[in-house]
Amino acid sequence: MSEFQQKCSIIGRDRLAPDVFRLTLQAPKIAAEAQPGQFVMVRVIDGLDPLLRRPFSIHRSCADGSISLLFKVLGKGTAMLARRCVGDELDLVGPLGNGFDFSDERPVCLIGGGMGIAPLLFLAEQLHSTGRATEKDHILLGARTKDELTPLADEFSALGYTVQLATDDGSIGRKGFIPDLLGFVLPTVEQVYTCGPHLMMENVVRQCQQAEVHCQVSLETHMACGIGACLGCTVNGKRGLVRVCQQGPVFNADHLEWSLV
Amino acid sequence: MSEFQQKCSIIGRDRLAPDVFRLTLQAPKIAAEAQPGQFVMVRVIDGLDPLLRRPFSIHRSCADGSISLLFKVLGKGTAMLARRCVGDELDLVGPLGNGFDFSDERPVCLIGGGMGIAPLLFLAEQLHSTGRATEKDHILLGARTKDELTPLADEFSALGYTVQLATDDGSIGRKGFIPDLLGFVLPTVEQVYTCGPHLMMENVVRQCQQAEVHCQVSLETHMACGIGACLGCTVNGKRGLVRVCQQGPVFNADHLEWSLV
Amino acid sequence: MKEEAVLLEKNPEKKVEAREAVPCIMPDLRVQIGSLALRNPVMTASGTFGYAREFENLVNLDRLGGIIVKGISLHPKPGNPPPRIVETACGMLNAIGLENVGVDRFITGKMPYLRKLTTPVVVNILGDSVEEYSEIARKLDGAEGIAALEINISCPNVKKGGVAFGTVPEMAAKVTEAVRRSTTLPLIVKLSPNVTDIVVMARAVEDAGADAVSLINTLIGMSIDPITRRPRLANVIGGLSGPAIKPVALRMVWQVAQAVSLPVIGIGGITTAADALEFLLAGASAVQVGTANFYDPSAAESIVQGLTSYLQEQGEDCLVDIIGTLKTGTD
Amino acid sequence: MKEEAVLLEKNPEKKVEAREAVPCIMPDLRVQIGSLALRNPVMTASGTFGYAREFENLVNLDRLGGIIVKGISLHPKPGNPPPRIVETACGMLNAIGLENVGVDRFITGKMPYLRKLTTPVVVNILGDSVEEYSEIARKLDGAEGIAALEINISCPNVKKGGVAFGTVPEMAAKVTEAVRRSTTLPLIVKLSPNVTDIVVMARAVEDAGADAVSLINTLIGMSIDPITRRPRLANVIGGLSGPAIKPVALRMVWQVAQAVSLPVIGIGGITTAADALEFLLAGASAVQVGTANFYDPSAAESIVQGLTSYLQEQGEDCLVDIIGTLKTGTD
Ligand SMILES: Cc1cc2nc3c(=O)[nH]c(=O)nc-3n(C[C@H](O)[C@H](O)[C@H](O)COP(=O)(O)OP(=O)(O)OC[C@H]3O[C@@H](n4cnc5c(N)ncnc54)[C@H](O)[C@@H]3O)c2cc1C
Ligand SMILES: Cc1cc2nc3c(=O)[nH]c(=O)nc-3n(C[C@H](O)[C@H](O)[C@H](O)COP(=O)(O)OP(=O)(O)OC[C@H]3O[C@@H](n4cnc5c(N)ncnc54)[C@H](O)[C@@H]3O)c2cc1C
Ligand SMILES: Cc1cc2nc3c(=O)[nH]c(=O)nc-3n(C[C@H](O)[C@H](O)[C@H](O)COP(=O)(O)O)c2cc1C
Ligand SMILES: Cc1cc2nc3c(=O)[nH]c(=O)nc-3n(C[C@H](O)[C@H](O)[C@H](O)COP(=O)(O)O)c2cc1C
Ligand code: FES
Ligand code: FES
Repeated sequence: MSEFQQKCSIIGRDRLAPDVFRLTLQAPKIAAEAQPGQFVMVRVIDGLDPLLRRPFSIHRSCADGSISLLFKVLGKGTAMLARRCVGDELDLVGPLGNGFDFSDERPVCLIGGGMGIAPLLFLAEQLHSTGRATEKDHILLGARTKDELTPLADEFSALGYTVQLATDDGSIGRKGFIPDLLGFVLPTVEQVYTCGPHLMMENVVRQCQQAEVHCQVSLETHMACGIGACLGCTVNGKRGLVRVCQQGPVFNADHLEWSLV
Repeated sequence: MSEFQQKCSIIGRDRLAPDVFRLTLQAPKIAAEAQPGQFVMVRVIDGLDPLLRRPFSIHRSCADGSISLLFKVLGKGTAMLARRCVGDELDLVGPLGNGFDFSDERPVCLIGGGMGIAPLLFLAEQLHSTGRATEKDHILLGARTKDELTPLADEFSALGYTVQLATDDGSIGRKGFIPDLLGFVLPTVEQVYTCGPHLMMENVVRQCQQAEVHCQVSLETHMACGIGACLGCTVNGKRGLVRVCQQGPVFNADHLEWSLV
Repeated sequence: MKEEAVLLEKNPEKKVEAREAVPCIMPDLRVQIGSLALRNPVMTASGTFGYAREFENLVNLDRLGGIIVKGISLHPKPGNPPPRIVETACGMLNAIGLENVGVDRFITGKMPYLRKLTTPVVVNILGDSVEEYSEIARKLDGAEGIAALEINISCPNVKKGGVAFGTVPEMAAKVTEAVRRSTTLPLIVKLSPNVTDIVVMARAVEDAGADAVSLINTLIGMSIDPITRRPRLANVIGGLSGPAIKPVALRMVWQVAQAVSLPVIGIGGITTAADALEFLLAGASAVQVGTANFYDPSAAESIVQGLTSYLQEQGEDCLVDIIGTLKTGTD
Repeated sequence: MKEEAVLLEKNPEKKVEAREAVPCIMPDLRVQIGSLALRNPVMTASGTFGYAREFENLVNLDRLGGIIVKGISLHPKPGNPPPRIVETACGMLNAIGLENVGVDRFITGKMPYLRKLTTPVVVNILGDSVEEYSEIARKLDGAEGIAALEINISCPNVKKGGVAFGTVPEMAAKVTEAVRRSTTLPLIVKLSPNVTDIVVMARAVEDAGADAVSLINTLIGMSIDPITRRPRLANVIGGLSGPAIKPVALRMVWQVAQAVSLPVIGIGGITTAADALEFLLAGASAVQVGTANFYDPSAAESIVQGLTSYLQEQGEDCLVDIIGTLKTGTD
């Protein structure tokens, strides 16, 4: 695996919800290498404020050399990114990180909350296109409201997956917490992949550990370099500190000191 | 006179030359007060880099509440400004500074070099609309090449002025230095207004002083506040330091210690 | 400010919770700096707000907590030759060289306007010798309408005096004592960050009779134009201010607030209410807005507004209750 | 980088002139740091370039002037608990806490890769005591493929040792002397900016036998989250780096370069060739690129390219000829 620094033209920009955007970028080198669960570091602006790149999961990678990012406006970096237009160039470094291990163990359950859904679409597409998807696979997606969820849910469904939804306000799917749906699903799957808010993942991991189902989690921490050099992104693993950017962002949940992550 | 801090929508954006832009902004409060020779301080971006506002002459002020700025991309502030689109909002403070004194003394000669032409169009329009323009007035404009000059020259001509041009490359008008044209004009005018590169203004001032013709110059210095508070923009006047932002930017040339400006 | 809005939105659950719990009363922003009572903790920093009048069309001066005017010396000072300012990454360097009208013309020319404001006016003073400091203080002691003095012992631009007073504890103490004897006005001593141990400086002026310390003044910096191979400031070196220095300022304020019992006034790169809150939580009883006045004249007023919103969202009635409430333990 | 292009375009006449005058030869970028010869003055700063391999896909490592690896201690160090980094205005704070694999595993695990590069490798070392510094130096003295040692006496993150060594001249001298006796490798001593007088520190290590000084390490800073009312770093305080600190770094480099006869290596916020040139003109014989490696992995290589263009445009054949050529007079 190899990573690149590349100036990438924005070739598509969609606003999925008032504060959720999807950018599609012409990034041939990155797209050619990208694996589900990997991410890119994006320079959101030419100036020096904000100074650091922002990490975003690769949400999609296409044979035409494009990749997509799905993001929510949270702070000033994402606000500036949301203002970039089609035709603009963004400086990217990637693909970075290890990505999901999806070599064996089926059926699977993908559990995404909020922007944690981003890498799961890429994973679902890859499972599908490599013939690894099964009819017993499950997709559980949660978000605050309907508009954050519908276009994404449709894309998973279009691949043939069974998709279950939950929203905080009940505007689509079940009203409430996505892990609440897991109880019914867990006995039927061999492997869980999850990405989303900390509380959600913590709950998912606990349920998986009780049910003795393998669980891979994709973590978020603050990152300066994204390539293992700054030692800024460490979290507590069972055997000492691990760098999320390089040894992760995907971890076997059992290898993490979950209470201290 | 009073100044305002106002968020102003960009309602027009023209590219006059590869690196010369004209922005038109909806700025009703500023437009209502603006006088030729005054300027605005523009925040080119929401972030903190670049930190300081950039000063630009008011190039035009219309009864519909809009003002125009004419600028050349020189550094990172102007580069970012050039990338702003119609519909974006810019934070402006203005109108600032004293402006030209055009109460009496005619005929006049306006001498602009490069972006120094910006405030002179506003002045020419004001002279015209207040009935102060005469047939003996002269407009001398200089720039590097033709494309920087033609649209502007046409706008002066449209007001009925006699316009003479000079370009560094001779692509329009005389090849060479704009003050070279002044010798023929000086004996026929009572008042000179000039804005442009330092060398040009120095030359103009010298000729005016020899011919005993009044000359008002509009100066550029680095500014932090634009309202007289930081004391950062001072230059040497005959009677001590003067603040360009507040006591200028327009000065009676005789009041400046020209060699030290 | 945008950033502020974002900050307060980051924890939407918390926000809603707080909103429900709190009745819609206006929080009390008043703070006390020794005997000096301020309606809110947001002042404007010396040298960045002129003599206040420059901002009268842009800022509602009567909404500010305090106004600190440009540093005043015994005699008028012409300042340094231009260029005097240069922009740097998220900051600026200045080498104004303390240009000012001198104490007499300040009292006759500037005070009449300032006296009409309802906002306390603090006069920043500087001298080339201990005696000069005393003499200015005596002159201002007699003038009407001055709420406090801020002693600038830290300006890096003047070769004589300036640097030494601000970096040697004994010298700082001497100036403070001398000024203390020359006036009954509340005394704020403004510290320089260009020292190995800011706490030692703060303790020295505390012992010498200061009523409060304010920090930080500018860090000494430099900028060069590679094309001309010349310094970008005629004075070669200058004082660095703006958001770039905020982390250093905040660290020093936190260290000093823990070490002295005097009220501490935080200064350095403050642009938004979130910035001001960092200093208040670290232990500052008030803050000063400096360079931000240049790039956002509405900054100080917006901060007052932002502090109000923050207190409402956090369910706090009084601003003083949050001062120094930074949690550094593992609780 | 964009900014660089802009800088060089600012004086278009000059550019053309220079172009016409100069035959199209490649300027000589070589510099000498004591006995250490570098193909160009652009190194990467300790802690910001890992053990170089992290950048192998992004940077042509053989085009760099030198590589300074992450600080190495006698025994492996786990570092501080997370969060360890936070972004600030044009800068970042880090409190990594000197996490590293320890000198033995460095030699066995990291040196084999580094030895294969044609670029000189400098090892940054740190200890909790004078003895530890000596012992690491002895171990590295025996290892093959190390071009020089850089002594980190300035890291603000470790409570024991770090701060005191870097702020007390006698302590700095002691460490320098001890390491000097333990190795024949060229010795660079890296200075902390958190001092009242950086020149005193530089002179102390010069007298103690250093072959060069590098500066600056990070400024001590802090950041607070107003919503949680907690420090943003688990360690509370951390080191400020990036473009924000460049003016301070440049000022200190200029002061030190005038005061000592050792070669000086400039560090602090360097992102573009224009930044590097400021330090070289101020008297630095080489520079280190730090935080910029994070936000622009191509920075160091671009700077090498930019220096070449600058010399061509200015009609200079050798980079060494421009070192310290800052004009501060009125000539
Ligand atoms: C491996 C990885 C993949 C990610 N994938 C996505 C994605 O696909 N879509 C998406 O919307 N978000 C994703 N995030 C989170 C995203 O990076 C942050 O939302 C973003 O950096 C916030 O930047 P900001 O400037 O808007 O926020 P600010 O709060 O202004 O940022 C301040 C600093 O905090 C960091 N930061 C803030 N929030 C986070 C966070 N949750 N995780 C990491 N750093 C943070 C920023 O990078 C920056 O350094 C991912 C994070 C990581 C580590
Ligand atoms: C009163 C006044 C009116 C002006 N009117 C116009 C105008 O109508 N059109 C136009 O194109 N330009 C005008 N300028 C010049 C314009 O402000 C600068 O070109 C612009 O600030 C450059 O910013 P930058 O970020 O692109 O350049 P940078 O070089 O990156 O700027 C760095 C710093 O230098 C300052 N600076 C750089 N060049 C100048 C300059 N020539 N004058 C003042 N400060 C400068 C910037 O404001 C900034 O603080 C005017 C300047 C002044 C003082
Ligand atoms: C242009 C300028 C002039 C200043 N003049 C003074 C002064 O006269 N006296 C003083 O004590 N501080 C002076 N300062 C320092 C500021 O009051 C303040 O301490 C410093 O700028 C840091 O705050 P900031 O980052 O918010 O600007 C000046 C700062 C600037 C930028
Ligand atoms: C994440 C990080 C880790 C660092 N680790 C070290 C270190 O181990 N040893 C050292 O001497 N300096 C260390 N530094 C300091 C840098 O080498 C450099 O002196 C400083 O960051 C200033 O340069 P910059 O502004 O270009 O980053 C570290 C800096 C950062 C940002
Ligand atoms: S982000 Fe730098 S090591 Fe992980
Ligand atoms: S720009 Fe601040 S006084 Fe003129």
